[in-house]
Amino acid sequence: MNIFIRLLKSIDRKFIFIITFFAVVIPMFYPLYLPIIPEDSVRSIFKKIDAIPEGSKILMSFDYDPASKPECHPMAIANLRHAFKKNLKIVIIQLWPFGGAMATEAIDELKKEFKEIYNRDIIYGDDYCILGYKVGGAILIQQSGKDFNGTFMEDIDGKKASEISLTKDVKTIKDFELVLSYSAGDPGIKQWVMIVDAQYKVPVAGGVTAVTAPEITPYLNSGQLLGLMAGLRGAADYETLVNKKYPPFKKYVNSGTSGMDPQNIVHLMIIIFIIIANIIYWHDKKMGLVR
Amino acid sequence: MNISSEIGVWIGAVLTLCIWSFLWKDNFLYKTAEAIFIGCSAGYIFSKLFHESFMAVLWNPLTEGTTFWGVITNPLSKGNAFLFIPFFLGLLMITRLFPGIGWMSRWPMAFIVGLGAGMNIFISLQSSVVAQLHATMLPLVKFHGGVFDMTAFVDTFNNWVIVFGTLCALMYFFFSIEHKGLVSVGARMGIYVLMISFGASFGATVMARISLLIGRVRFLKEVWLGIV
Amino acid sequence: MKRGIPLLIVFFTGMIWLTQYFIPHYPFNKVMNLLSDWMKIIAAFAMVLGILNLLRVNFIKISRKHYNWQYSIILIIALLITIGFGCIQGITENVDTTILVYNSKSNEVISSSIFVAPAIIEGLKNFKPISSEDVEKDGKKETIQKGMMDITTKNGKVVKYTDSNPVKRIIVKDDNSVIETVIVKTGTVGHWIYKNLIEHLSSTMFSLLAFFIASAAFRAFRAKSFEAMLLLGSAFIVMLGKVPIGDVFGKIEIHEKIIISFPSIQVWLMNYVNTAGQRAILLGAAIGIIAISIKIIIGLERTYFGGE
Amino acid sequence: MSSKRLKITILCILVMVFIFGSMNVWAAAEVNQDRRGPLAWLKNFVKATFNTSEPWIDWSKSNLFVAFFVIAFIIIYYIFIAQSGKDIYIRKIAGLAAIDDAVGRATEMGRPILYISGIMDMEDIQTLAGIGILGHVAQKAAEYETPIIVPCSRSMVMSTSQEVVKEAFIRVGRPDAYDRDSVKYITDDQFGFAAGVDGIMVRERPAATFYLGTFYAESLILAETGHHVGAIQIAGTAMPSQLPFFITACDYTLIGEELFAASAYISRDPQMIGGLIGQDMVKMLCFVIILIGSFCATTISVIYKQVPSKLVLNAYPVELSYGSSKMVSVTVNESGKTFEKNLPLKLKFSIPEKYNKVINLLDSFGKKIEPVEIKKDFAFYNVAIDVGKKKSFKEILFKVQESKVKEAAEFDINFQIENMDKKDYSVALKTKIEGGKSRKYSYLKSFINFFDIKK
Repeated sequence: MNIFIRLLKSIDRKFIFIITFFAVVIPMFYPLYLPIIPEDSVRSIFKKIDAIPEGSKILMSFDYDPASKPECHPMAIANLRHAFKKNLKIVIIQLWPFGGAMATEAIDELKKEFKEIYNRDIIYGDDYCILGYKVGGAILIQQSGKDFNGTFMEDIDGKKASEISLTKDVKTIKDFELVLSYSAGDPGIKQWVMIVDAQYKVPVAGGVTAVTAPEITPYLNSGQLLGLMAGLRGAADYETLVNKKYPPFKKYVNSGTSGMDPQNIVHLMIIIFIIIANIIYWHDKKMGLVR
Repeated sequence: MNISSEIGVWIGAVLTLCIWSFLWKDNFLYKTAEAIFIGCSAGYIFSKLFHESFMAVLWNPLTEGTTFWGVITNPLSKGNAFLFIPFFLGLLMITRLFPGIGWMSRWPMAFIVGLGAGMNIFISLQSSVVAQLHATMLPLVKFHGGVFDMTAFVDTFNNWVIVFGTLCALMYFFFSIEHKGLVSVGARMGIYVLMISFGASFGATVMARISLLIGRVRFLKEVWLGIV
Repeated sequence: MKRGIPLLIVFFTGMIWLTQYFIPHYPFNKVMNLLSDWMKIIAAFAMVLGILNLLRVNFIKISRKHYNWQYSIILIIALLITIGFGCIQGITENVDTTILVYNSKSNEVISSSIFVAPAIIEGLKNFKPISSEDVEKDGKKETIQKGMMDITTKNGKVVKYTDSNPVKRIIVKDDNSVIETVIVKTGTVGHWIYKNLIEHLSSTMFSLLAFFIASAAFRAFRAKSFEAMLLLGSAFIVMLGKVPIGDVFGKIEIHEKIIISFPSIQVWLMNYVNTAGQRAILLGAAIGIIAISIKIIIGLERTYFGGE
Repeated sequence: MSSKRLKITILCILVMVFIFGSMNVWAAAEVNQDRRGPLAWLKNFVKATFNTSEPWIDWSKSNLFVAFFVIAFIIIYYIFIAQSGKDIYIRKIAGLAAIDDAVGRATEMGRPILYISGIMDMEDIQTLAGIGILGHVAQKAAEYETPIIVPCSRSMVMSTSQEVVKEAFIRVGRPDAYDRDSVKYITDDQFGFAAGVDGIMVRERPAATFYLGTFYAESLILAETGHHVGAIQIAGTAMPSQLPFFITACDYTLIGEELFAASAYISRDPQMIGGLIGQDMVKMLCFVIILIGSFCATTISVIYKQVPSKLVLNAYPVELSYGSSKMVSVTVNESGKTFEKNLPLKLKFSIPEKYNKVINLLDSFGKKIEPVEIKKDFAFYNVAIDVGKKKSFKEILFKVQESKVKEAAEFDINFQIENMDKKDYSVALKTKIEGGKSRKYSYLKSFINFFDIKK
């Protein structure tokens, strides 16, 4: 017992630093995939996408830019994986200038994955299309409720939306089964909820950065928002759900899950250290070393 | 593995390692990085102030389209002669360097402090006093759909925590009232509320801090070493 | 003169700032910008004192060969280089976007222009418009689009868009002509120093907190008293509740609204107890700040004089 | 040049600058930039001063105005009361008692003291509080002949700190012992400063460190390094986000307001003590206001337990509990910028039919609006508002006769906005809701609403 305590007492800060460092670095090279139990708000998005019949259209709005990419990108990739696997037709719009660039980047990655796993090509115009950026925010959403193709007229290559096979028969936003928004601020998920869910009764879900999450949670509680992924944790939750149903995706980059590993380990580590510190303290107290 | 060939990335990576070496002990790597850091950042902020404050706000408006002598002799012609006041105050600031007239630097200092006082009053009043008071005025009995059920009970309980938690913690900050009797009990409870709050904040911050470290490791791994 | 005038200045600036809060009418609504500008100017002058002090302290160190004097040389060189380039060149980043059309066989430039014309863009795939504006050109209205594209460097490697990379894309057309978009970021030395030195150093310094927060927890969270126990307990719960591991311990659902699990207790602690504690601190501190500010304006608080 | 002549010269320059400046200042700010000179200036000045379209008083801030005067009165009153010289009780502040011990310990160990008064500039009140305590610590250090190191993050703080430390050395009669370079500027950069101070700490190994002022994320970097070198650490800040780190890593921490009380405590100056009592009285007032406010809210909650607890309007959650009201304003979002604009609008909206029976909708003139059609379960309304022409036109009143509402209700009112000038605007409307019964207990509501800061 005494040796054990003495061993614990010899822990100094350099030891803690080293452990912290490796706790962060090792999972980044060799992901551990520690258990993640997805939150209900994320589960409900998964259930919804899972329940949408094949070939239906969903709308994804990329409302973030490179600055908030670390948080929003993993969520978008996880959702896209699921949606492509389900053979849903995805129409992507952007309320932020760089949203389309982000979407292209995400889909380029997924194209590789699908080719390798399922030998399937994801084709622009058939499986997905990306409509161009327009200034307007909430007013665009408002207009798209009346005339979708009239609002988002062109795709990012300048092709008319009414000529793309995916979007040509979309009349209003009601033709979509679900709206997903990945938002880092305004305009973003808030506007989607306020207009699309309230006015057109199309379910809205999406992901937000950890910082904006408290602002959006009231909509979740009031049921206006179908589901919400908050920060890296939300992405990790969704990735877990996808990987459970479609294991092949496990071997690809799961930024959310791999980001959760160091978090899990360091948090656990700190907790263990706190327990050790208290064992030492109680021992010393019993021995009368501290008053 | 695809090691970066950009010199900027290399410098960034090496400096990152230099700073981390401080965790082991103070060494020449850290000292070098520290010297570079202080020198560059002080120089950068000086340049920033020079361009954004001195040139953009003072010098350019003062001299725009006219000669130096033009400004002196006819300040009303172009530019804003009122800018001579901050210019003058700024020069007074530099009198600190000369022991005899150093006291004159109190004038610009007084200007800054007075402005700060004026600003702080309303910022604090608005967001930290009146708004907080308003947010704390919560009903101590809540109903859910007209009845007092479990949901209403939970809401009520939470409101009690906020209202009385705030009041007790506020009691801890009474300086001129002796902590005796009820005040003593309240202040004690206040300390407990504060301690729980500090613990919670500490715990909540851990995640953000580790994310920072993850960000640095990602930079080294992905950008510098090129391991994706 | 030594004390009277500063007190007057403090009183007037403080009062003017207070008045403009309530009077949105001219001339008071102009005061805010004016005085903020003045403050910036004075701050710029004051910075000279700081730089001179930094130079002085380090020169003394070098000349007297104090312990670690070598690092003072590095510091001074870094400082002077940054100031020199920063003040002469500026510290901003200039972005020029040009389109280059050249023959891929002979490498002969056919034409180059600024990357705004819609006519050229039509031929480009994956062009992501950033903004569009209407411009009148020769009496004709024209929509000009500005945008960005993927980068492909000369050796054919696709480089992802990041802030510090030049953005390019090459498209080979049938007639051997190549259209290349080049967004050239001609950063100044000051900007380069900021991007490659200061930013990395800052975020690394910030990342040290991950280590320190761990060691601080180990050292300080000991149940020495009831208060320490509360501090420790709430930190413990919130730490577990924040990460997925906390879910592993399961949950007890008493009622729809009363769920006992680490994540839910964490949320409750943060939303209610933490709010109460922070609110009291904010209230107390704000009252202290207001009191001191009032004392400063009426001239009772004079610490800023730095002695009598 | 004698100092008197110098003073007069400088004064003359100042007066001249002031005269020149004041003649030009308002003219420069004017719209009419082409015309300069005294006459144009006078014309502009008169025109702008008597411009009647701008209000003279911002009534929306009246609550702040009242609050400011009450607080100012209480504090100044107690400052004057305290001057009468009564002995006043002040409770102990643990961290302050430790200051002297810490300085003493440093002396015993023959190691220096490190003092940081935050990383913000002179306009920050916490910095001033920190500098105030620096005077005391420097004096103690001068008495014990212990070296003191004061790294500063801002030039102005540096130059003031130099004065303060010098003054402290003069006060104890050893001006020769004052080393000007003990107060040094490091860099304005937050983490650059932290790096520099960390370096100083590990090399100079101070026996006592003081962190009193505004700190941000660098708090823990400093405090952990300070602990590592074995210093007694005393911290104090009013930043709620950084207090947890100081509490865990330092030996003593002044929490929030204690930092501001400290200088009064140290100086024992009756005026300062008076100010402290004034602060206590203001806190007492806040205490009472919160109690009264909660009482009002409770009463309203009990009376209105039948009222719909939540009314969702265009998905802005607007709480109807105790009939709180939110003013209507039309905010225009044009190409990313948000501002108020005069915008002719036509508004269409629908509400569920069953609620239509219990809600009276009034337009800005208080006239009742009737639904244009009732289709399926919805009642449709058309309202035209011209926001710009009249100020009173900024609101549409939704009057709720809650006596008929039997159960808690939650429903949407959907807005559709037609732009008459066909431009891309997004319009956000907030809506004022008034309960019929609420008027009866309006004084309860108005007490709470007084503290509502209208944005």
